[in-house]
Amino acid sequence: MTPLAKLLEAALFASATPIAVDDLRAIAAHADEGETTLEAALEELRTHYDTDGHGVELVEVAGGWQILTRPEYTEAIERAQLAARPQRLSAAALETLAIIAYRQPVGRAEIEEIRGVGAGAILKSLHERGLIDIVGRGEGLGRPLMYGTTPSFLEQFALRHLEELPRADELAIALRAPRPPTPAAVAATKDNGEAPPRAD
Amino acid sequence: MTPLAKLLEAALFASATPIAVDDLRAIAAHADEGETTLEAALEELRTHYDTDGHGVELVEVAGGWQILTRPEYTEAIERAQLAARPQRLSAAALETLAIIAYRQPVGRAEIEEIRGVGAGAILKSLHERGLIDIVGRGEGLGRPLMYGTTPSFLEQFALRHLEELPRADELAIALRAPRPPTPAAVAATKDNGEAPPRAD
Amino acid sequence: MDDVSTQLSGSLAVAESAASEVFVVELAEYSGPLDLLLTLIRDEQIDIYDIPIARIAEQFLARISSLKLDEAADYLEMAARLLRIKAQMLLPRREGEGEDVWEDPRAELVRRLLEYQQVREVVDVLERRSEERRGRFARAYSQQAVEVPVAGPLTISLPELLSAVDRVLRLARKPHIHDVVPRALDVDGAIGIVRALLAIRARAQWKDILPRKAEPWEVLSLLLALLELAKRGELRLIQPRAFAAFEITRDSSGQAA
Repeated sequence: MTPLAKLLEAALFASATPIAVDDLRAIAAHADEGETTLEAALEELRTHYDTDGHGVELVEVAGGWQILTRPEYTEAIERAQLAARPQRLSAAALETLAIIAYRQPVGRAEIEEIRGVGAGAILKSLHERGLIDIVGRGEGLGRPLMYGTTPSFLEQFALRHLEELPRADELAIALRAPRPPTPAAVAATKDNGEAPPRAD
Repeated sequence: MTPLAKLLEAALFASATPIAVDDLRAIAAHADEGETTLEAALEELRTHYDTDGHGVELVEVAGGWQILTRPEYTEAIERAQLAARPQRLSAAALETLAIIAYRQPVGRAEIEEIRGVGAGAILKSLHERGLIDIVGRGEGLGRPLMYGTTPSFLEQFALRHLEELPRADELAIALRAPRPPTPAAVAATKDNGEAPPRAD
Repeated sequence: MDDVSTQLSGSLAVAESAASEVFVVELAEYSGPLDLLLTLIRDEQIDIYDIPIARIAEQFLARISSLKLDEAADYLEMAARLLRIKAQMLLPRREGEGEDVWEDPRAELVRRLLEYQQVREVVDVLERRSEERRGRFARAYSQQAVEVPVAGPLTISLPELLSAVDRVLRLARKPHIHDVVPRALDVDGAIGIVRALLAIRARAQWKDILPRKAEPWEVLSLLLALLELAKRGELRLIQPRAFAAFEITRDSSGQAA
């Protein structure tokens, strides 16, 4: 490719939006890449993508130019990624889920206190995946949202009910010291019928 | 180009971050583009960019692959305000990163001990920039948070993996056995006089 | 950094007279006390294994004296350490006993300096790499994603969840044990002490003003006080000869309280 075509390729690649013809002209003028006109260079780039067999193409949009992946690949990529790679929960998400499973109903502050890191994004994503739900509001400042696991959580782990989870004292290490009694109000709002594995 | 190379080009073009080899393999497997192996297709794409004269190139980074603009176009792209370079990190931030990269998982106290200054604000900002993450809790008083580097760290420092950093014994000062409490060794060196501190 | 060092390589007095914002900015070039120390050692072409502590301590003090005092705690801690090493360097020889097992008081400092120098070396590598990477741009345009379900099929297993439980249990923070309250330095108090001492004595030594078993904050407060008073011209810090403890003398030209 001519130097100007290469420069335009780099510029179009790095740009978050289509580049207007005037801006492309300014880039070309500043670079001073000899005789090639902007039109010729754009045409060269487009032809190169088309005839040489590329996964991308140069398209004219709204008074400017842009490199786009060819439509036939976009979908293939998304589908391939989705199908071939079942999503896994991150370690952080699993830990959060574990805390909720064993201590529900439980508020964000308590989860964060146990894990030592913010839990906002993880709670959101677990909620979007339908693994947890808001089961009420706790006592105290701001009446915090309380989380619990959903039936879909049970399904995911092939559990009939929460009691099928091993009790904490059957796990390698005993659960930490008992916490203050759960607000009764919150327990009452639990709507998926499952009792927590242990009141602890 | 072979169909697989084209598909990979489209996939890599569509992504703002490197695509992990495993994910590329998943894409390739799903597409079932005949005989070509992933490695062959990547090599084909790289060679194509290199020999055919392109403004972009294919680079291996952070356990995956990524298309980037070639260095010679940096200035033109910045001048046209299509993209801006990320800010440089301060010396203090780089030192902290270096320590974390070599000693992960490592806690704040150890970092501060080595640098001789507080690390709280720097750790926060490195974390916000996605260069480090909390990877667990250490033993000892207060179960301190332990930090490690992220894939994004590799990406921003053009590293394929952590092993690309010089090994400790390759550094001019090859020190750092696990904290030798042996001032005797140093005292001994002192006796024979002129042990040069550095090679340069 | 080179021009800083030439400007500042003089005595405490030189640094004082030129003190102000300029040097605060310049000092920001040091990423910490070890960086400053290493720079001094390099500039002076000193053998890191045989550091002339007295000289280095003096230069170190000279440079940090231009820092704004409340920003200097980490540097002052190092200064206090240097002075302590300097004092220790004098002790064991007098006792004359056990010359063979004499532990160089500088050993720990040397170890830290070497360790820190190694970090600097890695930083050089990181800087090169990052510079290389900063000059290249990744694809910025993000195409409209094909509408896909929020989450694909999820694979998680009970053992995974249980090992997460186990991790949580291991990681769970112990109940609140204590709060670390940063001990505020009492520079004003220390200034009072120094002034009081100099009111009755024309000269004094470091050990005269330092309480027995002083806590770090007391050491730092006194050091800050000395530097501050030296800056105001109320006293002078003098080291009569190499390796001697520095002397604090009332500056007759200044107005002691």
